[in-house]
Amino acid sequence: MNPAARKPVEQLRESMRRDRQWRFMYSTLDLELDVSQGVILYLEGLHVSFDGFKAINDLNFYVNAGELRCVIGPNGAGKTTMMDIITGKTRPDGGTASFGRSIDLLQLSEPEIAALGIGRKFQKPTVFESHTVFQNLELAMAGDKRVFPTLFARLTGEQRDRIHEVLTTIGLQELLDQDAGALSHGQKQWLEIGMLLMQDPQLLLVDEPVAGMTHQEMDRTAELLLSLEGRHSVVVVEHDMDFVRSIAKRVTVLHQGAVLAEGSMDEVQNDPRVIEVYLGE
Amino acid sequence: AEPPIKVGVLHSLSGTMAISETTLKDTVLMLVEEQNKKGGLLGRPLEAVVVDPASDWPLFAEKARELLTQDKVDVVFGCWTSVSRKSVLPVFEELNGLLFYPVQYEGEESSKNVFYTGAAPNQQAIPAVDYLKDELGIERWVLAGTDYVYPRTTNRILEAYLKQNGVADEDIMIDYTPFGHSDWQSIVARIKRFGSEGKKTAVVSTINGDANVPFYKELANQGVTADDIPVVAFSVGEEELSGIDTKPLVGHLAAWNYFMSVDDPNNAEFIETWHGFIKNDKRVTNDPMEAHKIGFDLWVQAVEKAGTTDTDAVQAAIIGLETQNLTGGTARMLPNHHITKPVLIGEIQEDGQFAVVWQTDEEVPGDAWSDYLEGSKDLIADWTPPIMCGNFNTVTQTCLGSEAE
Amino acid sequence: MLQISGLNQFYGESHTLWDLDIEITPGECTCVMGRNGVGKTTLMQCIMGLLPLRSGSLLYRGQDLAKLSAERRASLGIGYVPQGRQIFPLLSVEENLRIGLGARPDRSKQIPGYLFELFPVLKDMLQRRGGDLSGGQQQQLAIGRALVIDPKLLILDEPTEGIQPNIVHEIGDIIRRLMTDLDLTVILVEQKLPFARRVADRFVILDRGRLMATGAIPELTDALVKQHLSV
Amino acid sequence: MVLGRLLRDDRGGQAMLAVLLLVAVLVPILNLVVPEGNPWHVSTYTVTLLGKYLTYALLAVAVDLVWGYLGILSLGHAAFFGLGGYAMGMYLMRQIGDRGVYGHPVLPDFMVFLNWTELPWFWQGFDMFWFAVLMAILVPGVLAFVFGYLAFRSRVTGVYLSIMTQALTYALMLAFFRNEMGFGGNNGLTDFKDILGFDLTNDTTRIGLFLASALTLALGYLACRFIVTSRLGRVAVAIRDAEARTRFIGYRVDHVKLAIFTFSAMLAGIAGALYVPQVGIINPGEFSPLNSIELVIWVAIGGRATLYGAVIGAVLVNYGKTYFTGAFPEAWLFALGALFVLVTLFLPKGIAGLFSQAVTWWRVRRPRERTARVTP
Amino acid sequence: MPTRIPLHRGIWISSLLVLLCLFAVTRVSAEGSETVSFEAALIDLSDPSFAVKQAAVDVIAASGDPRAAALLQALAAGQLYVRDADRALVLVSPSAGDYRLRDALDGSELGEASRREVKKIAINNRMRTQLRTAIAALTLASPDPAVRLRAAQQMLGDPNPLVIQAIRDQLEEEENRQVRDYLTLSLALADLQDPATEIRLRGIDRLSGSLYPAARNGLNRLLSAETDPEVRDAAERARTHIERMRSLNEAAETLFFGLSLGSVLVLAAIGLAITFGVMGVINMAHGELIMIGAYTTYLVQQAMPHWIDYSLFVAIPAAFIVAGLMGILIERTVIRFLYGRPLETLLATFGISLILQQLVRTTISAQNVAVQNPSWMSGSLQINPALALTYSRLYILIFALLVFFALLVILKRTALGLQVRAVAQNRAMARSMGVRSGRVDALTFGLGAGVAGVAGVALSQLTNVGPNMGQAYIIDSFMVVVFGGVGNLWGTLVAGLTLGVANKLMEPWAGAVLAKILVLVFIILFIQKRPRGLFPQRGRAADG
Ligand SMILES: Nc1ncnc2c1ncn2[C@@H]1O[C@H](COP(=O)(O)OP(=O)(O)OP(=O)(O)O)[C@@H](O)[C@H]1O
Ligand SMILES: Nc1ncnc2c1ncn2[C@@H]1O[C@H](COP(=O)(O)OP(=O)(O)OP(=O)(O)O)[C@@H](O)[C@H]1O
Ligand SMILES: NC(N)=O
Ligand SMILES: [Mg+2]
Ligand SMILES: [Mg+2]
Repeated sequence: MNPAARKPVEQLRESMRRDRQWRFMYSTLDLELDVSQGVILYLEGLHVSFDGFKAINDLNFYVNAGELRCVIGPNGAGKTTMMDIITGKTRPDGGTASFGRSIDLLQLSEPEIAALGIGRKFQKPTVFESHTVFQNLELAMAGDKRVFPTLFARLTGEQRDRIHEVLTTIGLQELLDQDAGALSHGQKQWLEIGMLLMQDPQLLLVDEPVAGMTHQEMDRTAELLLSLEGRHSVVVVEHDMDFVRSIAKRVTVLHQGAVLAEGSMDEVQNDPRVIEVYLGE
Repeated sequence: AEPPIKVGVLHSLSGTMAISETTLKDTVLMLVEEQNKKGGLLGRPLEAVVVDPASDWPLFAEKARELLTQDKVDVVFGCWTSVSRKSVLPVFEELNGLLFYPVQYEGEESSKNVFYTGAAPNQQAIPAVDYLKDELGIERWVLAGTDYVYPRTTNRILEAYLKQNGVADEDIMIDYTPFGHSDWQSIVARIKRFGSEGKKTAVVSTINGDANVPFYKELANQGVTADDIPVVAFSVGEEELSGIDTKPLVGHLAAWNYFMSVDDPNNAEFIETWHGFIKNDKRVTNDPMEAHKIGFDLWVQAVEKAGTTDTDAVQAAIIGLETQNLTGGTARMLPNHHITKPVLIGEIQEDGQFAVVWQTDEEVPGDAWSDYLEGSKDLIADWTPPIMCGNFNTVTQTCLGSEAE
Repeated sequence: MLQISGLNQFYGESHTLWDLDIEITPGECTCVMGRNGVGKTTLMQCIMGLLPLRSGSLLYRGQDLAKLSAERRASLGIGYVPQGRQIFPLLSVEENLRIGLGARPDRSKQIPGYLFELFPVLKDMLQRRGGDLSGGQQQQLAIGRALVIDPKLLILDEPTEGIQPNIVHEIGDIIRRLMTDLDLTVILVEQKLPFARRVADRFVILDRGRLMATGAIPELTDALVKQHLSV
Repeated sequence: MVLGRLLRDDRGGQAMLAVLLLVAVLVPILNLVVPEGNPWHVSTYTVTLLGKYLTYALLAVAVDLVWGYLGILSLGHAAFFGLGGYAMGMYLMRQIGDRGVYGHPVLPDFMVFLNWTELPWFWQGFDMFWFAVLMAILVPGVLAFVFGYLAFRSRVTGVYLSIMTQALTYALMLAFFRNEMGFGGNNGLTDFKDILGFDLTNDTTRIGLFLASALTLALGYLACRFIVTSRLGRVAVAIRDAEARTRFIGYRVDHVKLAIFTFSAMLAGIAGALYVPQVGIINPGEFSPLNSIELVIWVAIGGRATLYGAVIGAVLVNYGKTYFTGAFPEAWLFALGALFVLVTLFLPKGIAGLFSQAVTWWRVRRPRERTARVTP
Repeated sequence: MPTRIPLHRGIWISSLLVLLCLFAVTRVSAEGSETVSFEAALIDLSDPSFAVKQAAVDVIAASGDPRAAALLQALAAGQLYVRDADRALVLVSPSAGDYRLRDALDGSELGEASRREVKKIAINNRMRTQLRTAIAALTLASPDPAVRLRAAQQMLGDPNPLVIQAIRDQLEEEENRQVRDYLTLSLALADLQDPATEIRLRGIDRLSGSLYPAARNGLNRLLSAETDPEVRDAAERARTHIERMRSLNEAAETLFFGLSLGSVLVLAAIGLAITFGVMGVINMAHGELIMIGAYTTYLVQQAMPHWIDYSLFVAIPAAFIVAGLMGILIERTVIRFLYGRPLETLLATFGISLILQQLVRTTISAQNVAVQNPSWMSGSLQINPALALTYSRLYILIFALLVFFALLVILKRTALGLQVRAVAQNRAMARSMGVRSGRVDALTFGLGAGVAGVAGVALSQLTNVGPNMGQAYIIDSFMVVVFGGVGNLWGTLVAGLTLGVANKLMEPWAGAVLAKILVLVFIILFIQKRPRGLFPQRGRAADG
């Protein structure tokens, strides 16, 4: 949804807020990520409804810096929608979302959010189909993404190495010159993960990374995500319990747009409510 | 055998103007064929070279150049609308070609290389207004036109003329519409209101081409009949009427220099030849066709007189030549490259023809520069020595502009 | 039920499926397995008629499918749940389901009620646009949609992808139940071994477009898995 | 060197530029040196025609840049072309000076005869060549910038954007038709005499304009190559294929679009400015929406997203038009229409596609022979 | 039609006519040809000079001869001819190539004659007015109320005292309400001229609230000369009242014009809303399909020249079928190879549009053709004297709505509608669900094309029919579909009507050209607010 579509009254109220920083008074590139409280993502009191259907309903969710967090929950619980909000794709009807203590995500556009260091892998893999695998990674690579720097950008040897490194990680080194459009479903999944790595974001949002992967590939993905822990914060959404088990420290269960349970894998797994709505016997 | 004399035909066969121009292409082909039946010209056969400028003005210039330099034609008959003529004019002047332009236009031009066989404003607009004023007692005027130079200029001339004749400002309504305008509801309603204020009102229409059909349909549907508010048109002839259901239009007027209905042996013969040529005796003839016929006759005579098709020789020879027009008078090529024409006012009949209701006593000489416009009233054109100039200022006695060098 | 023989397929110049000979036995569930990109989906699309074959034949109940269009195959009772769901995003859930009614042999104008028992979520969302559903909801819709045409042969390309665990489990049961209730034959593409083991009767393993192994599920040994399914 | 980088993997472009160079060298010689009557003589008519095609080619390259690479199907590029043309036309009008039919020292003829008494403000400065050229670039650029700024910011995309560009050019057409606008209404601007003091009817002037067109086309082509081979070019293609996704990896899609769209509009403006002195008239018909559609078709015929294909398409279709309107005046629309249909059906990648197919075929067939010859 | 004129009024009318006649005679005598008797006048009617004919008409009108009215009516209607052989006046009605003749004076049959044997008596504009006045005078007492109505209308505002007297007499007997209205109005107008203040006031009072232009003109005239402040005051008030009512009516009229223009846009666009909006084919040949519909109307009318009133009922299905089949042909031979490549449909269909245009030029003609309006499509529905809705526009507005709702039902309620939407969204998947996409495409494209053809029938009633007519609609049609929101039929309807009304609201003060430009600018700006049209597709699938 685009920001212009918000109701005028709300816009007005929003612009009258005392703590409001006017957009034109700062550039997003100057924003400082403040994780002094150890928390990198704050979602508080979020609400979203679509034609009256409450997809997100008073959601409070925090992610610590460097943490690997798993989010599970029934189909339609609002996991993807939550990611949409964080990345600026969907504007909530109410609530706040901030990156670190100070950066109000709700004021920023998608590219601004991406530039601040929030990367995302989509549930349905989307890659640039008429670019080669290599170019997909090149485009995703962190760096100055403004128009003129991009026009004159040249790959340095270092950057090239980095791309090859990622290619090896995602197992597509042989396909580096193939158009991404001709990849199979699973290969696209990998490529998307690779693009995420290239972005080198502070916070990774990974929506169902192992769907369509074999068990062994799943293990590789798990390894990969675990290796990111500490340096990056990661939020993983996945329905494959084996996978979740293999990586999870803390798990959040979403249900009907709100947090149903949160805790260690064991706690969550044995929570009767979670069993009822999600895990089954 | 002798190589043929080439006659270029520069009329749009596709695009918006094809509606009017294809007929003129056929007319020239017919004239060429007739001339060849008479044994050609200077003992040489005539050959028509047809190209399609596709109602695209830059293409007109390109095709003109192609005709003159690639096909090396000796004369060109062509163009319709001033913009097409303006587009080719520099080409004809540069390459010293000959163009016969057969359509009524706004005047304000006289080129050494162009012969204007259609009406200048003084051969169409002014007499028509005189007729309305004197014969029908019109006191209020709607000048409705398509927004381009011909209507603009004509209306400026008419406005000046009407005011000279004591018509008040509030009794003149001027309205311009885009090309191909098709929704006339509001305008007709306004005309109706304008005409319902107690004074006898008429519409002088310089509405062009396709826009006329919906205009007349709307007039009829809103109940504006010829006896309430007559419309006199300068661009609606037999050909245009053949595309309109004429029943509701009976009594509206047009001013031209020729009508198919005129009872004249030359005309009868022309029509018969046309029907034979086009193999369809429902096809009508119209004023620009006559203009081409006159232009062609004059050119043939000039070539015969000069003994060559050389441009300069033909230019010199043609001035002063006369030929019979199709309505019983004579057309004479004037030094300003315009010709003499009678002015006829016709009323639309149910069969799509015009009944002549008025005509000038004698032919009116075409005036290149209007006497009613500030910038041009002192200008004349004269392509005979010693003046040899298309825009000669009679006050300063100089030849202006490009010819000054 | 379906006999695939000598099947070759090309994407432009690239040879994707090589001389496949596979037999699908009626009333059974055959699971097609293989690493990413080996050609499983391509094979399914060939069976469905969405991709042209270079050579080979597909004998379905004695009839050669190769010359038939996809829509004819659907009305012969081949149902398809594609990988990636392929829901009609702007049609409502109900319309997504209705679209298959025309291919039913009995010409019924009603969406069979049992679907809503299988996937209650669909009943609540009948008027929502398909594209607005969550991933898992869409997957359920895709399965339901394929069932509407009352298929005899059901092709499921990774049907559990993105579905919550309890429903995955249920889908397994559903497949088995449908096979008995509706006399269905199933071709299943699946990466998850436990699920495959639970649901399928037979397996087929592909590697780089070639048939590597086939047999009854109990014969799917760890060695085979290690050789063909791990990276 | 830079050129090498720009043309690497661009066999079509190399060939196109080579042909262009050849033509640019040969045509002037064949026109000026070889006497008329000699079968090798190239007439001035042909020179002017070629010059016109080259300006169209430049315009087509500009369209291909935004359509082929950025995915913006602009149905309004004729507007930018026309504006560039008008800027040049205004300069040429001012050059006439007092040689107009009314002999007015300042006012163009149409103003005299529509009773204007002084030159409107927006005509000031156009007596200077540099100013006119600047305007020919800036006016389309600014228009594209403003239009693009609004549209891209609001994320108007796809057919919505196409139709809005069409509305833009349509509105301009209607506006320029209006005589009150001060651009000569339907008749437009004509009767030009000279440019930079050179007589426009002179053969050498025409050759000069032709060469200028060829040079500008080459430069424009290389500039576009520079963009599309840069990372920005790849971002553009990414936007074309998955706009939203591009945003999520941090590119300001609206800025990229705006920059390339504006550049393309300026290129179109330059093409227009070169076009007008060669055809001798600029009128509102140039803004006609159908023209914009036609030029998209040149690109499609040539082969979208190849740049050199745009050149081929523009030259080919326009040559076809020139030829057919002369050779089959009454049936040429059948030929042109059929050409469009057949190319779409049988050459989905346009003529450039045919070309690259031929190259692939050549490579597949030849390597053995070649290795045989190359290895000593 | 013999007219019975009661004696006492006959006298009045005769004297009125004598007066008119005196005027005429003086004019004619100035031109030297004295005309006196009815019989002599009859001979003069066939004179080529309009002046002589005019004089003859005056004499005939004033003659009091019972045959005069019928004779003059025939003359006005263009049925009066003169037989070359004996200079006899005959009434002519066409019959199979030849003419059937009747005696102009007694109506007796005179058999058939070829076209060459008789010559029409031409009249001009001035004579038409003269005839109308004369006929009005002769028929004010006609037993036929319609005739009386026409007469009363014609006499409206005539200041001639004799006319006024005739009106006054007729009013005493008149029973028809409408005729009475006119007569009363005439008298009220006459009152305004009266020297007596109270009569003038009475006149003003009667005129107040009348929407006839004559009423306002009468008041204006009065005000320009009136000195009595009381009368002035009353007249001012009456005039203001009238102006206010008239402007209300004008507003209603403008709204109607807008809706009507909008309905034309909707009709032109609605087929495109299917081929483009639903199927995604950028159909540049849409305009030519409209053209085909219009030409079908023309051909139908050619085939049934004597049944023009019914021709549209044949033309509508015929145009639907012809254009629809043409659409199917285009779809099967070209477009079906282009699905998934929407932009290339633009290229191919543009080529097709060129071919179709040229095809019409070569097979029919490059000129426009004349399509007639059935009588029921002509004229207007007079709501009140200041507000009339033209029938053609009214019917087309209704027709557009009918077509719209029919399509809506097809797309929303039938299997075809569902299938076409499914195919448009995901062809492969639709086929996997058993949708015969080839058939659906052909039918849908045929439907869109057929609707375009039907639009052509409607447009042929309003505007010209020629090879270029399609070009005039293509730009607007795309604009309407896109403005409304691609894929949304309601959007097309609302967008078309909105643009129509907006255009017509602006036209009076901006002029036709500027209004169009402003509408375009408005659309461009509006799209900034709603980047996907008035009724956008919403939800997850739509963004991206
Ligand atoms: N644009 C929309 N319009 C209507 N409903 C929507 C829209 N977007 C999401 N929803 C609904 O919101 C709910 C949450 O969807 P979301 O995609 O976030 O679920 P999820 O938790 O990601 O599920 P899954 O695990 O199946 O992917 C779903 O019921 C979905 O149908
Ligand atoms: N449209 C296409 N054009 C060219 N190559 C393709 C195309 N689609 C798939 N391929 C290639 O064909 C091979 C087989 O793809 P396919 O989608 O059948 O694999 P898959 O076995 O289904 O893999 P996954 O498990 O990832 O879904 C892959 O290597 C892929 O890159
Ligand atoms: N000059 C004209 N008639 O357009
Ligand atoms: Mg999800
Ligand atoms: Mg697959």
